[in-house]
Amino acid sequence: MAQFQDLAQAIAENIRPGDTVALEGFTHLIPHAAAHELIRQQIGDLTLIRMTPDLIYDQLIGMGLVKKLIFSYAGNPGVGLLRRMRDAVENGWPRPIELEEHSHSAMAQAYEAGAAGLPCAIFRGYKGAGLKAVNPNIREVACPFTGEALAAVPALRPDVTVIHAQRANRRGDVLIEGIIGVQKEAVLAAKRAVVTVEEVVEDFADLHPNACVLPRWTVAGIATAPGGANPSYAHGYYDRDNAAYLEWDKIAADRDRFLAWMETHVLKARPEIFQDRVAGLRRDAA
Amino acid sequence: MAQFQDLAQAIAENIRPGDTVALEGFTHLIPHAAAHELIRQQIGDLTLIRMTPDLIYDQLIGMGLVKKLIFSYAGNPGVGLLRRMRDAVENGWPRPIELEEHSHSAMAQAYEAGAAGLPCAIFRGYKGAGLKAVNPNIREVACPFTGEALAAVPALRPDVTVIHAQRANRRGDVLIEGIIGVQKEAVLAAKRAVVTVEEVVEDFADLHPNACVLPRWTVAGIATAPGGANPSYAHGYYDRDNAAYLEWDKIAADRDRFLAWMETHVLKARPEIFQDRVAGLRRDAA
Amino acid sequence: MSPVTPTEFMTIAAARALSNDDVVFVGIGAPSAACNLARLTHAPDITLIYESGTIGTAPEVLPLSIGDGELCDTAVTTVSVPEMFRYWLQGGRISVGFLGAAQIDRFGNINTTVIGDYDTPKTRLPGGGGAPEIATSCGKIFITMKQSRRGFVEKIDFFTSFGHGTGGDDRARLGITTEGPVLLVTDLAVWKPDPETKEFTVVSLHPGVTRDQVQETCGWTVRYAETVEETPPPTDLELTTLRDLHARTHAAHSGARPTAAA
Amino acid sequence: MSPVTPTEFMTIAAARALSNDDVVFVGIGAPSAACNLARLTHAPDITLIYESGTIGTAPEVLPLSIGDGELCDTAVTTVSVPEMFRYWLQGGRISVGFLGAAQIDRFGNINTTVIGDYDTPKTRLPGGGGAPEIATSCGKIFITMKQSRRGFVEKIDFFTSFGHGTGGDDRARLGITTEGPVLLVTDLAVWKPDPETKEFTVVSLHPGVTRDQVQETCGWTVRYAETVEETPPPTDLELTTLRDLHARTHAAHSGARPTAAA
Repeated sequence: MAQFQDLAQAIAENIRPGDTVALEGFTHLIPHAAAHELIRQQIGDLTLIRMTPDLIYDQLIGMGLVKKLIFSYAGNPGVGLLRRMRDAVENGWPRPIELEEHSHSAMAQAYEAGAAGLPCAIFRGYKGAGLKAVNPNIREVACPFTGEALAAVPALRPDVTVIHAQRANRRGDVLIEGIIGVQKEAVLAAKRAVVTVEEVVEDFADLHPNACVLPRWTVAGIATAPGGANPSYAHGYYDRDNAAYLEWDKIAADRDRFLAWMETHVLKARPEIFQDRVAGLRRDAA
Repeated sequence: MAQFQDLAQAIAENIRPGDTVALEGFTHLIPHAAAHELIRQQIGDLTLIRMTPDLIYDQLIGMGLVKKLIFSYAGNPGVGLLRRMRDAVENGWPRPIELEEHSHSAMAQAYEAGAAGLPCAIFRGYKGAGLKAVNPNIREVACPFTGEALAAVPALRPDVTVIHAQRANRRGDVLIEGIIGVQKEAVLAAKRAVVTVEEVVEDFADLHPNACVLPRWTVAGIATAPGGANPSYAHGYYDRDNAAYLEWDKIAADRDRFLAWMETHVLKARPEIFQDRVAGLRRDAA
Repeated sequence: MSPVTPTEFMTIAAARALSNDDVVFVGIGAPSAACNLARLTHAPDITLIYESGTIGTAPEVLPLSIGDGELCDTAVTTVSVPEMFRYWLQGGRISVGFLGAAQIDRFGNINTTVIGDYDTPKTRLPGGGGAPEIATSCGKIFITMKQSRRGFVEKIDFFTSFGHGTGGDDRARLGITTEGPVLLVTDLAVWKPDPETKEFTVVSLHPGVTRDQVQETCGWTVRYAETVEETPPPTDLELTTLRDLHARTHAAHSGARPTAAA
Repeated sequence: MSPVTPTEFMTIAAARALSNDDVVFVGIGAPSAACNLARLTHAPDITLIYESGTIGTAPEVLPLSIGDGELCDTAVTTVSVPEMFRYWLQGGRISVGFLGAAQIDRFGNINTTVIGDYDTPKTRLPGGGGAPEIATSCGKIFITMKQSRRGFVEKIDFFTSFGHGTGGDDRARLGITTEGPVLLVTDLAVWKPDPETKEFTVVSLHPGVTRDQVQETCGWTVRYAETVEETPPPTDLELTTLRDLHARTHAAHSGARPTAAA
């Protein structure tokens, strides 16, 4: 049952060293504030899962907290490569990292299978693809009716899923809207879920009946973190900070510059700074 | 690409004798007007698919148009049995009917597999259940990671799916809201889809971004049929006519009474009568 | 107040077994009266899920079908039916599944499919609907049903859904990890499975009910728990709440407009 | 107007291959400029789908990522990512998939995974994202990419997504029923697969481009179709529309507020 907590407490109580953690968000609603709190608490030896590991995973990897990454596209979307991840893969800095690589379709369906309580996802995919040769977690199953060979991957079942959402109501139900990505599946597939929200409201009056709502009993901890998705965005609250994504390419290009940035903007910072960062990105800010 | 047609034309152009047809709707938005048009056009030898065959399938079966039924719960919801279907199964009147029976979970996942372009659905189900012994389309697959035996059923791929929806816009996109059932899956799993709607509006301005919308290129024919779900209901338009469901139990109890009712209310009727039937059931009618 | 009817007693006794933290799957034909009575009395925060996709619903009147409009109007959210069966039921998110039956045996196996042979049935019943997977995916199963020789049988005609099979560890041997039927509430008694054999045994008799009455309405030789108690009678609050609920429901379904309609 | 750049030429030539009835899957790194140019010129009813779940989107500026807010704001509907990959891509609802590449071979096989060995790569690239299934599930595949010896290689380092394999009926032999790569538009030429061998052959050269230039920027021996035409130059409308789109995009992404923001 959802507990309202502050962010530090929600992270400390739910994520332990060595856990398998999914901080999800498909471009939209990426839980930056929660990831930074995870870095401040130096919770390490993590296996991270995410379809599109971008800046926050680059940061977690660059800070040496990640043992293994399960992913399908590791890039700074629309900008280029993830330079801290590259450094870990190519040079083992600051530590070597194990990779389990899939396609988007496989990851999406593996989260779906996790949410659906299944041990594996079965789908039409990976035909002629090279990943089959390098990832032993890609196997085949024959359709018992047609004989067709279908691809199979294990269901994703994180210990903890962390997401950012627009809002919770006072009972603890959570609303996600706009580009909803795989967040519902990632939460339902996980043993525990931590949610940061832009705000807590009295109720969800007049909400569309089919909007994406996670009932309070699917969530462990809820922390209010206004602006907590920045430089990603929260539909209806503030825009994506595209300039920050372009800037990250330069910051991450150099180990020292990266470490200095992390020291200033993460290690010595507090969750409250996110609110200031998005002030100029709100639609009503002009 | 969606064509706006009148109901008779939409049915005549899309449904042929011998087709496999799903007229879907889970209690809500059941396409009664379309089913009655199908009966008037006497399109027979049909294989009907539906999770919850209720009044309209009782009527189609009682009129002798159905060769086979694929289903998971054949009842008058909250009232009792389907007496015309019982008569066909128990006494072969007006013709014998072949049954392929599943659980709800199997049917829902089989539609889902159809929409997802897969040959079969694989799920955790039917453990200890008797249907496995009487339905050769229930098989098993071993998870290639855990070895667990999972149930498998063939994907449902109707020739035609028929649904009733709240509205279309002028481009032909279709909106379904409230209890959305398996309609999206049934439409995407089908070769062709016919949709009846309460009304056609200019556009879907201010619609919630995650509402259930079928883009115009997933639908073959759209016909306006106000009240077309009655005695089922259309969320936001009119209520369920529970009294009519209770009444059906009496009508269907007797072959002659059934035939007389069909003659008056279906064979000699026109789609326009549905609008009158729901007049007293609209929320603003009081 | 008029005397408590056996059906009222059954509904109230079943409602008491539900708690505030339960997430209950209310399948077709299941006693949604009991679930909603619990919500309106001792378990206001209970989560009721109908297989039509409505999660956390709180109807003012009892739905006639499992997909009445008010279930959606009052729900926390309404999802598609495939999602309901995949993420919520199969995903293991439901603590209690409620089932009814046409036939039941001493091990809580249930038949709602056919009376007689499957291919040439004496009576074709509606079928299982959600029951086969409700019976195996929910944390535990509650069953409510009126006792009769026709319904409480030595051997059911069809295994629509699996209870405890032939007893003992039959569920575990099929790879089922959930508890299965843990409670059977009838118009005469409350039954629970024996911890070892898993056969349903009477743990309490409703006030005034005799052991003879229980046996006369049951097709197998009834066993009793070591201590058999008297089921506590309904409180005034329980009975008034249930009767008000039924009165509102009757008015709504007979064609009168729901009072909550705006 | 300033002269057409090679990149502009490539985008415009690719846009022309799209039609009003197409349903296009615009994957990560794919030329959404070409797709949106088609929409803003000759194919106003084209359906653009981004893998973030936005169906039928019509952005005013080009998204930086595949999940920018404007894609959702202007979409017919926005679905979850699992639904996008299951119902829409795998379900066979997409007519054209658009892919880019770090490396490509003569049969349209693509690498965006690693340069060098997979386990000890010289360069770790982002990976395939949606590409492995885009390549096999969409009706046909269009590829746009600038020519270079580094990118147009005899042998790709990793098979991120399958094109025509080693040519001929390789796709069919793997059970793939879709057409695969049917068009490759570069900054120098338009290529289409030979009907028999499936090797990409040049069917038209952009104005002023020589065969030597094409060969110098390609790691295999270039083959030409029997008739090689000159790619028709951009029209004023195409060029103006593309440049306006880029200007709006640049202004929005450099920190200025989107003009459409209300």
